[in-house]
Amino acid sequence: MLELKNVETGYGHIQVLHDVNLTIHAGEIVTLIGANGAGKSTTLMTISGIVPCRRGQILLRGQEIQALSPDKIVALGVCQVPEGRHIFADLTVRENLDLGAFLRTDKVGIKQDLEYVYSLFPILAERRHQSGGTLSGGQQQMLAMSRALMARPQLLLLDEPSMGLAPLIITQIFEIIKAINKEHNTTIFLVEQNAHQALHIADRGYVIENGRIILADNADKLLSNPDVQKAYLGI
Amino acid sequence: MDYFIELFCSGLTRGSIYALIALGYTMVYGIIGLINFAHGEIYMIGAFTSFIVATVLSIYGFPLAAIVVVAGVAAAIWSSAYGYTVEKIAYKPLRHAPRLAPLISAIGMSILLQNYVLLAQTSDFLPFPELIPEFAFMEPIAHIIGSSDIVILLTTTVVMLALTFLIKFTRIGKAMRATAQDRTMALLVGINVDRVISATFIIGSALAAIGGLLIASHIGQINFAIGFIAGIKAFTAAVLGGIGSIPGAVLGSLILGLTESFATGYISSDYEDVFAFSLLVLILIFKPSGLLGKAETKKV
Amino acid sequence: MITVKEVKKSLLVSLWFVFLTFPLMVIKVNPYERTVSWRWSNMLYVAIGTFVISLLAKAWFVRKERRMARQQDSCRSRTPIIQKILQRPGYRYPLAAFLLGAALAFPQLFSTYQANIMTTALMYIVLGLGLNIVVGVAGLLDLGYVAFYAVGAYSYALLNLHFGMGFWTVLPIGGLLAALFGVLLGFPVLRLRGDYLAIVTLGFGEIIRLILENWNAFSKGPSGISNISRPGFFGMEMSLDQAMIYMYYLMIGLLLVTIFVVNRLQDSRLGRAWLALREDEIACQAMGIDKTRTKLIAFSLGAFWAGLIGVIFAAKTTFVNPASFTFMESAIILSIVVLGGMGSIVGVILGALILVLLPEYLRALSEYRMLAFGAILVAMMIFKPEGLIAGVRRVYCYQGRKRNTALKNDE
Amino acid sequence: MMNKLILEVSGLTMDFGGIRALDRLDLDVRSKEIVALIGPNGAGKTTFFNCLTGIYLPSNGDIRLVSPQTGKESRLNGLKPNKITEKGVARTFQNIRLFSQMTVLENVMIGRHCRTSSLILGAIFRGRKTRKEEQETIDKSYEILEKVGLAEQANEFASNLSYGAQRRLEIGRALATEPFLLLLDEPAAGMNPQETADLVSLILQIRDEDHAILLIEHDMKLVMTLSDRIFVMDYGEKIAQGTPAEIRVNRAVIKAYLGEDVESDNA
Amino acid sequence: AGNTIKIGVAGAHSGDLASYGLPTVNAAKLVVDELNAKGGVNGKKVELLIEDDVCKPEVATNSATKLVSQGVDAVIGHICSGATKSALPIYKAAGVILISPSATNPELTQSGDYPNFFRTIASDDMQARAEVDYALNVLGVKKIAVIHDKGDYGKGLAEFAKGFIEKSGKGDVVLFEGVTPGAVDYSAIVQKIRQAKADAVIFGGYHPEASKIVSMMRKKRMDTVFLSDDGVKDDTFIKVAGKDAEGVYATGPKDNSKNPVAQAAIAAHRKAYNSDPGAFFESAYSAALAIMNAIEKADSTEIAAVTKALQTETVETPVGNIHFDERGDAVGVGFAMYQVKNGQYVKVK
Ligand SMILES: Nc1ncnc2c1ncn2[C@@H]1O[C@H](COP(=O)(O)OP(=O)(O)OP(=O)(O)O)[C@@H](O)[C@H]1O
Ligand SMILES: Nc1ncnc2c1ncn2[C@@H]1O[C@H](COP(=O)(O)OP(=O)(O)OP(=O)(O)O)[C@@H](O)[C@H]1O
Ligand SMILES: [Mg+2]
Ligand SMILES: [Mg+2]
Repeated sequence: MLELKNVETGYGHIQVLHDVNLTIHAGEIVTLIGANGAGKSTTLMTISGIVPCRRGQILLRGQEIQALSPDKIVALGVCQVPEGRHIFADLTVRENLDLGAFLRTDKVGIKQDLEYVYSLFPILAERRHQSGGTLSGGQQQMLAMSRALMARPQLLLLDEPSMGLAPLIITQIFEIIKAINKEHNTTIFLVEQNAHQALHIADRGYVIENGRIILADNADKLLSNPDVQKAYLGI
Repeated sequence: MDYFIELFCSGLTRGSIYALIALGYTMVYGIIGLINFAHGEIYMIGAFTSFIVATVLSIYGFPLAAIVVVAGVAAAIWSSAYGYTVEKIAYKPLRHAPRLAPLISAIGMSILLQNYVLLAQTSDFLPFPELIPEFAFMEPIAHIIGSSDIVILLTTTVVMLALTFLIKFTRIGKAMRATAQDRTMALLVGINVDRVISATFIIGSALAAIGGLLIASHIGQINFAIGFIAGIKAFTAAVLGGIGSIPGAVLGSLILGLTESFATGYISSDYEDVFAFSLLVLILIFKPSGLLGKAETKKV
Repeated sequence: MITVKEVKKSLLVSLWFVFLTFPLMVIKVNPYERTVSWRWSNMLYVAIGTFVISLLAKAWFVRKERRMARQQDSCRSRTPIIQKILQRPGYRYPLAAFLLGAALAFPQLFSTYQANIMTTALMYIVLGLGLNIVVGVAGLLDLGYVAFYAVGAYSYALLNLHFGMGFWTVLPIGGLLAALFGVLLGFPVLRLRGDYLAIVTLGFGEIIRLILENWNAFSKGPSGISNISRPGFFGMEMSLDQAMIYMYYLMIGLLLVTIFVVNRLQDSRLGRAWLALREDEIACQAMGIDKTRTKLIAFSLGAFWAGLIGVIFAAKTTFVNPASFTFMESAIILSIVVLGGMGSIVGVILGALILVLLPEYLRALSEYRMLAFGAILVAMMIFKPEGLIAGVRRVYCYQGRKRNTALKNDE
Repeated sequence: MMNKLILEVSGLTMDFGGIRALDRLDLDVRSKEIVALIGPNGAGKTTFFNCLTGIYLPSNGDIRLVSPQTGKESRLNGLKPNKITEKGVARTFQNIRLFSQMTVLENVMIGRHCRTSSLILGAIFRGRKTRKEEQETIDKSYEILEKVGLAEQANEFASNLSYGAQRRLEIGRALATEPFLLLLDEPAAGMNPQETADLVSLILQIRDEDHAILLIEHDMKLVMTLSDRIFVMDYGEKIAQGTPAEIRVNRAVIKAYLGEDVESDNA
Repeated sequence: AGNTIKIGVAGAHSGDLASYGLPTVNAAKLVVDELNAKGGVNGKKVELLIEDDVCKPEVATNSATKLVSQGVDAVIGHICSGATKSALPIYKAAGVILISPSATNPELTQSGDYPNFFRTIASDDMQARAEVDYALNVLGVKKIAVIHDKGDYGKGLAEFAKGFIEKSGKGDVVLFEGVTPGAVDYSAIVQKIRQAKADAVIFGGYHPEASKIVSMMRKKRMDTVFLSDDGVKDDTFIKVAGKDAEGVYATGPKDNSKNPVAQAAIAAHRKAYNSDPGAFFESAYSAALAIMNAIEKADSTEIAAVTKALQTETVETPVGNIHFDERGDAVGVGFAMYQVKNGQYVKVK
């Protein structure tokens, strides 16, 4: 589905990603783990076209997308829940959700999906007229997730979806991720600090360090890899 | 009482004039957070373009109705084109620059455009053709309100309603609000931010052009420097109403216009601007985000 | 290095400008005689001019990108040469000494006229440094700075007129009065956020000017106050030339004091608080910084300098009227700060020299002067958005640690 | 061991329009104690911090602070944030709010602001007192940086730090204000296990230096190992209170917050 | 000094007031070219040094210093009163005579502060006097609204007019106010004029505001008499205000169209620049003639000698046969009242 070939990016004078190669097959859950500042978020932003790709290729279903503008990439079915949630603070919850479906035109489908996300997170239905900026951190995370789902993505990029959430909700979020993957057959690329749980639900995983992919393997193999255990699982 | 009504009407006219310009300010500010000092110049260019087109057409003997329509459309087209170009040249490259850089670039643009029109045309005042005729049925109240005042009032009302509808309910309106809030996220939900910003400039500039045409024909003369004062006043009005808010811009403009009118009528025109600016200071002290502006969401 | 694609693009740009400038550049109507003249030749000039400019701009951006790429490969961030020089004490002091020497010798080397122009430039430098405290360091966008300048100028003009008070007496009074005005205005409005503050200060600037213009009994209105005395020097009689040169040295002196003070302020507890306030007010408050008070200090300090220069302005022109204190003046001073590089003293000095001397030397362009000025302002911002010189962050050294390590070694 | 009471909150209520974010909340903190505040997302924990530090004005209720050194008692309601900090309460933020364009050291030096006093004249003339004060500020700030493990990066821009380091810097900056009560809002969010472990020892060290700590956190492992007492909130109300052992088995807490399998997941 | 006589020409040559300053440059060039063609003054060539002051006081001091440092012998200019006031002390200290074609502020001559100042235009108070006399004595109006544009020139004039009306006892000032130049709409002030039931408006200021106010008054169906000054006695006013301009009175320099010197000067301008001369051309031409004549008669550029020559030697100029009184005002120039009739200013009795 998605393939990164020798991708290099950076900000200004700093190069962040070095020669990154990644493959994600349709229907998979793939996770990317790594320390703070390793370049995980940057990888996602590069895929979405926000951070320009300096060298290398990004292929979506075989089509080169690294030169496309972000809105074109979204139109191809790649959605992201960015780090820091990026809620439209002055818009209501409902309006935030509508914006998620910005590129869609099927009114019926949008309505169905709205019901769907409200059923996933009832608190959002309750707060639909509250402005997004005043939600609590966890509520915002739910809203950000829902907004991405409203676009019916084929490839969903999740940047630390469990950050700042209560334990109960974390469990729930990971279940929802699994559910989306199963029910809607959405391919998921998951960036997580919570490596433990991420690897539990993922099919495969990559480990990134200082902007370089240093490990790539099946999720359960990574779970039992002693280096990974030591560095990312706290065992 | 008559005197009061007279002053009220002239205040309304003045306020509506400000409103047409203030709307453009507010839209641009709302979306890229920039005080677009060149907006007054866009309005001036609108007035000039309509002056040129109207005069040419009247020289070639076109009927008045055709002149009004063509001049209006031409003014809107060219003003929008200028607005679009100014954004591309002076603001777009500065999207990621420090906050004040675009402000200075806007001031530079304002100086540049003024002098461009001065050199391309003339420094003299020019008589603007009377495009809005005095209607016969208005004769009994002509001393209170003229037909151009009525046209200005109507236009402002219609424009405000249309704009509010556009922002609240249309796709592009939603895209504008999203872009205003968080540009990165707007990109991530698939909004073409560049196009939305351009659209904002185009709409705002077209409004300014319509304002230019109406005001110039109301006052009867134009020159290259008319944009500056009108621009400052309109901006004040936009802030008064709560910058970023469409109804706020109109409300602020009307209040400003009425204040100036009553201050002139009952106190002294020497200090009309002092009253206007003092009112601004007072209102902002008690409502720091303007009359209809959203209070800053302070979630920590 | 210029490809066909770029040429094509430039062609499109030039076509667009032909369209854009068509009504204003090509048509000229004479509404009195009812004639229209079509100036087609202008169209050609526009086409050629924009084509060339567009190509040049493209080339510049291409070069910039290449340079960035190259630097990235070498993995080294590049500091401008001036900055490098400034950071090295070995160069810094000789350079400063040289500049000071040149400044002192200037009136001897050039005509009084040149010295006079330089005095104006020096005044703007100090104004810029004053506003820099407010805008550059504390991050308060003040569009009505000229109001305080007017307060200073008029306090000297009026005190001199009515009470015959001398320059040296009024100099501090003017500064303090302006600072007082700063406090009076700042107190209610400083809690406004960014651009609201900007418009309120702009309004305040206009209010001051309008009052000066309309209140004849107080300020003599638009006709202004003339025959203001020039500064004295221990009662010495001076010819005009001497007076001007004296003025020049006085400004040099004031500039040195200003640089010294501003530099120290920036490097102090207060300066740090200003910088922090510029970034995050809530975090600042949580760190125990009194937001209002700290802002007020910045605001009134900026006003103080404007007041000082106001007094000097009145003494230099010997005439003041409200027309000298328009919004444009505030805009120019603000441009000096932003253009030079916010928060940087050297930047402000460069910015002021450019913006004040530029119009003087653009005189050759006669009627195109202001057009060029506007264009240069835009171009400088596009090509150097952070300003000419960015502020340099001081590196603090830690004495305690050396002591600690020394102790450890002893043990 | 019954330490001195330093913070006593009673009946604290906070309304936002129609939403009641805090509902008659009672809470107390004693000196040298680590107290955790937990609860589902949107329970009102951050709002509680904001009321405590003067960023929000509570609609109702009482916040009383007693200084352990002087024993002086004061009411915090309605005080400005900076006054509260001066009284000895410092905080970190859930969304990092560092001065990102300033250096690491300067960030900490800002924290010293309320414990120093030089003003304009001091800055200009730089008398002996000012110089001494300034040097002290630098030295103390360095000490704090060493404590939080950032001395090496002292002259880097705060924005160039890694996420975990930024969190630690926030704590350091708060410590610089010499608080006796430190409020930490999700200090471990976004940290990996290694960094979390470092954080735990840092917090313990701070506690041992006579600071009381009030902590919001979703990382149960950290909460359970660190805290002396735990308060649990839901919908603005306190639903439970007790030692970690008590909370772990509290039915209401498990239902509202922990979920059944908390042990296994946060292994 | 040296073999040439250096004459400075200072005024607004760029910016929005350029149209008032540039005609002076043309006038000076014409006079000097003609002189030089005839062999100069007392055998010395005359050289012009032209400086732009954009009508700003602070810039004017710079241009003045520049001229002085270049060693000028006399200066024609400055154009605006404010700029003139700030520049005068510099010329005074350098012993340079200034002769202005357009600075009308009364203080310049009446205060006695500027012995080196002369002008070929009547001062504002004379003009105000003419307006008031005409309104009270010829038109016989009683209630007068005095309006101005808050500017140096307009407000000064308005204040004199107000003073004269009050002193005369023949009429009342029912309104005295300033309008903001460039405002988008003047209906409020016009309503106020109506409310004050004024028979006449005396306006001090320039033509753009005058035409806006007149048009607005006519739009509001008011036929109040409108009197103004030489800032309005400009054909542009009639062109811009159109039919609303009919009947408006304005004072202006005495009609010189029959004066052969004026005719020759205008003809020379047409020949040289292929266009009609602009504002203050005639008084600038006169100023140039007067100063050159004085230097020639004094056979020196010493200030005392030239001053004496200016005061004693009468010279034929486009504005009449003039010399200067001891304060510096030209004797022999005067004002006349004009009225717009059929789209043209016509002198009235
Ligand atoms: N906008 C930016 N400008 C400059 N540098 C940046 C920017 N964003 C990130 N960086 C740098 O790029 C590097 C990688 O950052 P990135 O955010 O991708 O890390 P991450 O793996 O997502 O870390 P985290 O777990 O903290 O989210 C870091 O060194 C960071 O400092
Ligand atoms: N300024 C505000 N205006 C309106 N509602 C607010 C505001 N601040 C907070 N709230 C509401 O108060 C409630 C509590 O929010 P708070 O941020 O305190 O939650 P929290 O317990 O910190 O949650 P989390 O663990 O997710 O950070 C939420 O429902 C939120 O929407
Ligand atoms: Mg990240
Ligand atoms: Mg929270």
